[in-house]
Amino acid sequence: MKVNLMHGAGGAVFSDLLGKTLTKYKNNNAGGIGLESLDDGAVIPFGDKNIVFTTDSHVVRPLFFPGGDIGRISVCGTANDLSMMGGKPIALSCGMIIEEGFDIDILEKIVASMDEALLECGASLVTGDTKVLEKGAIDGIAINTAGIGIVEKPVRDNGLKPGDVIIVSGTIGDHGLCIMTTREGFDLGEQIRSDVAPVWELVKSAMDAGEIHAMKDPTRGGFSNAINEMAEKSGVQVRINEETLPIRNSVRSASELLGINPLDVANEGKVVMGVSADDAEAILKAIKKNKYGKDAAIIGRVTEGKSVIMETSIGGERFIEAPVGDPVPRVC
Amino acid sequence: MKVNLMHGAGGAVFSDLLGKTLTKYKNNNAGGIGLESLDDGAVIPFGDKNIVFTTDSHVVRPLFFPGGDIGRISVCGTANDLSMMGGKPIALSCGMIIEEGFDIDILEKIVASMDEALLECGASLVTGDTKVLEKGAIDGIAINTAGIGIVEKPVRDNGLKPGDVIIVSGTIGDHGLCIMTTREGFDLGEQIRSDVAPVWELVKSAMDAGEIHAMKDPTRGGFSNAINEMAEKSGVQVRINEETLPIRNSVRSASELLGINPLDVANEGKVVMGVSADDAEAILKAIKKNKYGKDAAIIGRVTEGKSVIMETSIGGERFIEAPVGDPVPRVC
Amino acid sequence: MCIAIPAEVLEIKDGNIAVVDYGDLQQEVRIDLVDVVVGEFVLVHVGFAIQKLSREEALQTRQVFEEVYAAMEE
Amino acid sequence: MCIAIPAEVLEIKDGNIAVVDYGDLQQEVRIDLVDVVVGEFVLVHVGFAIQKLSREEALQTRQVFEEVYAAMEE
Amino acid sequence: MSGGKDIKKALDEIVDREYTFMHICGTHEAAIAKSGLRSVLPKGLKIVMGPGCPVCITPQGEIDAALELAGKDCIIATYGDLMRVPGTKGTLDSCGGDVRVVQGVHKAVDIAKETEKEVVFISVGFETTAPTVAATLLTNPPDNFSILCSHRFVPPAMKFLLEQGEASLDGFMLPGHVCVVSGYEMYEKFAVPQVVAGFEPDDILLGLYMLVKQVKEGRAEVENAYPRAVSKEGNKKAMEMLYQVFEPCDVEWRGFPVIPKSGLRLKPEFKKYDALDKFGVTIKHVEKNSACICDKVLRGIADPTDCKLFGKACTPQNPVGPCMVSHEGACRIWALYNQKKY
Amino acid sequence: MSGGKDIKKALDEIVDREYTFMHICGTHEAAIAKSGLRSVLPKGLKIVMGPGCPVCITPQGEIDAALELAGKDCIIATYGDLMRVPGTKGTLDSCGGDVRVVQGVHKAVDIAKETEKEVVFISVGFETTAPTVAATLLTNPPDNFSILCSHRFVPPAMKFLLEQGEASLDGFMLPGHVCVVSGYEMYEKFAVPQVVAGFEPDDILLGLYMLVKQVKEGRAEVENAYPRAVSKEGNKKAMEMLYQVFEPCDVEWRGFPVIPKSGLRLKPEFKKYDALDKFGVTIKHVEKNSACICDKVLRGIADPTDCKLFGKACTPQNPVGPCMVSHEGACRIWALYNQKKY
Ligand code: SF4
Ligand code: SF4
Ligand SMILES: [Mg+2]
Ligand SMILES: [Mg+2]
Ligand SMILES: [Mg+2]
Ligand SMILES: [Mg+2]
Ligand SMILES: [Mg+2]
Ligand SMILES: [Mg+2]
Ligand SMILES: [Mg+2]
Ligand SMILES: [Mg+2]
Ligand SMILES: [Mg+2]
Ligand SMILES: [Mg+2]
Repeated sequence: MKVNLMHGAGGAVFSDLLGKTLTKYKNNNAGGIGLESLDDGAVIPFGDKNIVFTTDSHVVRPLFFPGGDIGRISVCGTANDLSMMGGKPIALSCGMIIEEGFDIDILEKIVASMDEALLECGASLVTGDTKVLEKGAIDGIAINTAGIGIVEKPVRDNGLKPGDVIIVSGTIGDHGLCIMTTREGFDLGEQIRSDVAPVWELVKSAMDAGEIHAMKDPTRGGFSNAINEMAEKSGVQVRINEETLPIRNSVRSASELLGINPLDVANEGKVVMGVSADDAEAILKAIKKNKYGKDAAIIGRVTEGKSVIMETSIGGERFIEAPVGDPVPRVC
Repeated sequence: MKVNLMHGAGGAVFSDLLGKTLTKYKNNNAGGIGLESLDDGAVIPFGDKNIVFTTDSHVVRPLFFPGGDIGRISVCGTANDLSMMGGKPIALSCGMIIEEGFDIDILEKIVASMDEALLECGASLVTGDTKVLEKGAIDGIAINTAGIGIVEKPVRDNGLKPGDVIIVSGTIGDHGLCIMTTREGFDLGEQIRSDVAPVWELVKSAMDAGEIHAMKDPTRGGFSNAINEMAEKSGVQVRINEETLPIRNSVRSASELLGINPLDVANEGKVVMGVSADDAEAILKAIKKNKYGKDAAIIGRVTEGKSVIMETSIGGERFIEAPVGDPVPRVC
Repeated sequence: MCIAIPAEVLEIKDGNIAVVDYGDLQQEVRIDLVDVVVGEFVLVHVGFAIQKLSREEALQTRQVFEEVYAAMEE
Repeated sequence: MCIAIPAEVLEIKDGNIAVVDYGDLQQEVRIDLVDVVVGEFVLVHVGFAIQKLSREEALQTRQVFEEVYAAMEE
Repeated sequence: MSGGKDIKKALDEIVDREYTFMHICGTHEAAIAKSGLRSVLPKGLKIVMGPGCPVCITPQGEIDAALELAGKDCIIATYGDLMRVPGTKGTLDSCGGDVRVVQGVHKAVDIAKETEKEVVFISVGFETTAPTVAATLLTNPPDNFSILCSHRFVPPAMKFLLEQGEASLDGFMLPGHVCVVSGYEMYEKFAVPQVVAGFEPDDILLGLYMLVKQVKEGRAEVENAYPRAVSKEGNKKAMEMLYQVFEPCDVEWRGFPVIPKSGLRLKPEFKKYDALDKFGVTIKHVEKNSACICDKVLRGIADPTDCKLFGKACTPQNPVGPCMVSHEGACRIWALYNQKKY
Repeated sequence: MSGGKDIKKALDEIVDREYTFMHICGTHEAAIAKSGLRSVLPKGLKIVMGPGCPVCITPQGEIDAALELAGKDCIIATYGDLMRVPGTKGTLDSCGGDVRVVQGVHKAVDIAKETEKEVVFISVGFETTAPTVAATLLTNPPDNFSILCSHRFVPPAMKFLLEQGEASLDGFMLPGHVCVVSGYEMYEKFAVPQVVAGFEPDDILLGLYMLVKQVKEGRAEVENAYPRAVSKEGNKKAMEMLYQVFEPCDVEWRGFPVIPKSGLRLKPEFKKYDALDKFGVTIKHVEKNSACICDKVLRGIADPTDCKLFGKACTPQNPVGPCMVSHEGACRIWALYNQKKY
């Protein structure tokens, strides 16, 4: 069997590959939360605290897009996974694989953007590695970052409880639709901007305001993928109210134009969390104070059962499923 | 200006690129040893201990070669960098970038090999990420690992002192010549085997036996590159005695056949260290007890001055320089 | 088939091109297939306006709908 | 130019091929350019034996060398 | 959307027995799935999908031709929909060639203007889409541009379906956006209840209501529930352009035999834009060689769950037939939205 | 290696004034650099490098031809040495084509047997190497195999050097492995002191000793310090094969004008293996357009440090001229091994 593009798009197909191959490590846990959990990061007990540890490779195209670039994503992507575990981002590593002939000016811009994002995260890039491959062996550049954070009490993605309320920290689909419209030549300019941003401060204020039972960033596979993973791992049903989903008008228009479900595409500066109903308003208020949380909303609730259900605006119901493969713009 | 293959080969050319671009981070240090040091890893103080943190991307071709494979290298490469800082490897992350169409059977073999190496290292792979790129966007597979280790007193690569003795933990050039002869169709079969191995146990026994002033693994750019970096960062001269360099007969023959200096190619299971002359014999003895240290030898000494000098067998002298670009087999 | 969405014509350019607005989102589309002026509504499919919509109907889809519905209820 | 290294012929195969040993390293080389038998020494360049070396001279390069040297010293 | 709730109530009241209607438009299917519309229908009322997705009905031989062109160092421009449809030897997405997703044919021409390579646009679509291609070819694209012409007309397929008589249908929901362009006069020859419907959930509910009403009243005509966009005569300018460039031809549909006059081919004056001619590629008929019953699903005589492969060998992850590939394919939609129990 | 120390002593004793000898073999230069041999020579004794590295003396036009072939969808097989030599538009290493490093011409033929693509072997080298190519072409390689023929003979270049008279040399160290094949009879016509030497440090020291001795004794003949491999007549079988396949021709060397009879071309019977013919590529003369003085360095009339670019615009990292590219190029070796002070 061969790896195909679907395998890389998260969701059910990736789980197949993962389950069969990429989680076959017996040495997969250093004492806390390990690879077996497939959470946003691992947790390693260290003295009276915990180290959070995570990694992501970044291959976004185009390298620069409205609202961000591969450098900003490389830093935020990893810092946000640390944050999803409740961890304060401390230090990042950076492994770059670069194609021969790559423009050093562009590399400089990427580095500058990473540095700016690091400053915003309050983290440092402390160790790195660079490989240059011959022309054709890689398309431009790929950036891996790994990150270390510190947390006292980790937050998991599997802690949803019936009665919990689902909060999303802002509008859905911005990054994915920005990338797609930029990449496919829809000539929409800066009208749709990526939301790529570090969310640690937002997460911290939410944690300070109440009890967060589960948390995940809706990156690849989008909200659909994140909420399904959370529901499945927690053994609960999640019911989402279509009319409460925060989606920018421009993003909604673009999603209709491209025939793409905005819930299925990546966000790079958002959090989906399940919180106790009692704390929901306080947490929402705290999040809304953050500059990346202005559009936060309560969008659903957790019940007994399984699956994720969308309660549609005509009073119908349908499943929200993790997307199969990366969405492709379509006309029919 | 464009990135070229030389930039990826370590040594002086890479330093140019590094110095100008890839070290331009202001946020480069989390309180201990950071990116600015360009040591084998970073050090972050944590309570009364230190976290060591490092990363490497692995793109070795062929994926499987006599003595090892990309999986084993991915684990050992990072675990060894942790060891070079004196750190015990604890946990690794793994970011795979895979080309669509890659064989899942091969992926399984790579994973199994990583797992075996992890067991030998005493470390765990606790977090991962996988990206699948469309055909042609990457050549097969690239594996990034980052690693976390723990150390009380870090060992640097810049601590050589005049009077120190240089020890190498075993034969030089095995991995590089194995790869080169395998790749270029010299049909030498299993006659030359990579030395890829985790060296933590060896390093630990050396640290227990005496004082190690500086340590580095002679990976890309080979012994020539490692010893030059150590000398330059330490502000000393190193004098190597050609006749004491441990080089396997088969490797020497291959190096003549290919017109390649065995000191210029990568080792993946070796350590170069500078130790106080008083401890040298005890450390050497300790290293020789380890299964990866049988061919260890004292090969030189540290003096005032700069550069690395080879004292040749005819009584001459020449510089040992960091190689420029990856060596290419040649006939003239 | 086929995805087509309503948009308002904001500007007519040379070469059968109009700038339209889908709702906080503007794009240039081809108007080879329709005769429109600024302010009119069109249905856009694969980057082409394929038909005009009357302004009222487009703005008040629901209202038209409910009229039909009301007629039915009789 | 040109890199060429001595090797001992271990085996002769069909098609002008010999297995040679460079010193703990064996390889198949082409012997189109020389007439050799097993046990002889050859100089190998770009995968071809380009000349025979006498066994004694090859085994004892130093010795031959020192003879020449001694002759000079007279 | 108060209208929707009222219509729902009206529907609940009017439906008194089992009714099955077929829509023949993928966009209808997508809207139905997205809004969870089937979950609000009164018991007995069923809406099934016909051959309305251009991806599903494009025969494998045409995909193979596209793949063959991709192997000839051409830039292939295509709607995203076609990227993952399996041909005999893989998909456009993973063929390794230079395949680019475009919004429309004019963007493919833009690519051709910027390159010296050959650019081939995979030109699929019904009446809605064909005029955009015609309009573009009438503006004199560069010589390195051509199209793989795979257009199809809806009415001949509907005629074929009706003549088969296999599916026991009470009527048809006509494709709104096809009718925007073609109008609906040509459907009046079919002696079955038909309603042209739009794509909001309310539009579809209204269409269903009008269909049930027509059946109950014993009528068999074409009604229009989408008057804000559709008129009887359609977009005459667009249809004229279409016939300036294309002429009808007999063509195979996936799941159907050759249907007379159901395809479009380039007229002689525009033959220079025909990629098949230009590159000497021919379309071969590929016999289906698996247990896939897409053909029956497309003809409305089987549900996806009737297929032995459904959910087993054939999943959205590893699709066997085009109905599992297309976003609007009945099998895929059933697998994603209708199957899981909760 | 006790011999070396004794010879050193003997050399120290015999050298009484300034002597400059030229070797014309890159492998000599590499051995000298690797062993730090210059650091043990007595004051006054100097060994300089002549046009002995096939990489350095291959004109830019021939590299350009190789790059042109790489752009024609051919598999290029080459010795690693050539990978980084700059042509007008880049190097083989970074041209993006399918360029493979092989140990020898027979491995390039092996590649051709396994593929349907055209395989072009970039065939450089002196008398040592050309017979291996001849032997291979005599074994009937497949039709998709051809060579870019860039071979050269040493004696005509030496003749040219001597006729120029620019370099004030006391004698030549003859290239041991060239003489292994060609013997050294043809060098006897040159009225200068010459010694054939091997490649161990001791061999080279011995060669130098014999050269000084010859000069001091007022002789000008060819002596052999490498008798374990070299005989006066060389490898007759190899030279016969060479002349079966190739014939001498006039050719340009980098840093030199066209030197009569200094190149090899394929005889008519073997023209079908000529890549230039096969692909309609011609070799163009490229005027040097920089301050690079490689030509003078190669002729022994300038040291690398005489070049304005040396160590500044021209470094091993960013080579301008071939003498900085080749592992055996004088400029590179000086930059790496001779320059840094300690
Ligand atoms: S489930 Fe798959 S195999 Fe079966 S009819 Fe549908 S597409 Fe064809
Ligand atoms: S230093 Fe560079 S530019 Fe100058 S002669 Fe040497 S190769 Fe040419
Ligand atoms: Mg995450
Ligand atoms: Mg992430
Ligand atoms: Mg590294
Ligand atoms: Mg979490
Ligand atoms: Mg290291
Ligand atoms: Mg390493
Ligand atoms: Mg990830
Ligand atoms: Mg260190
Ligand atoms: Mg592609
Ligand atoms: Mg290459």
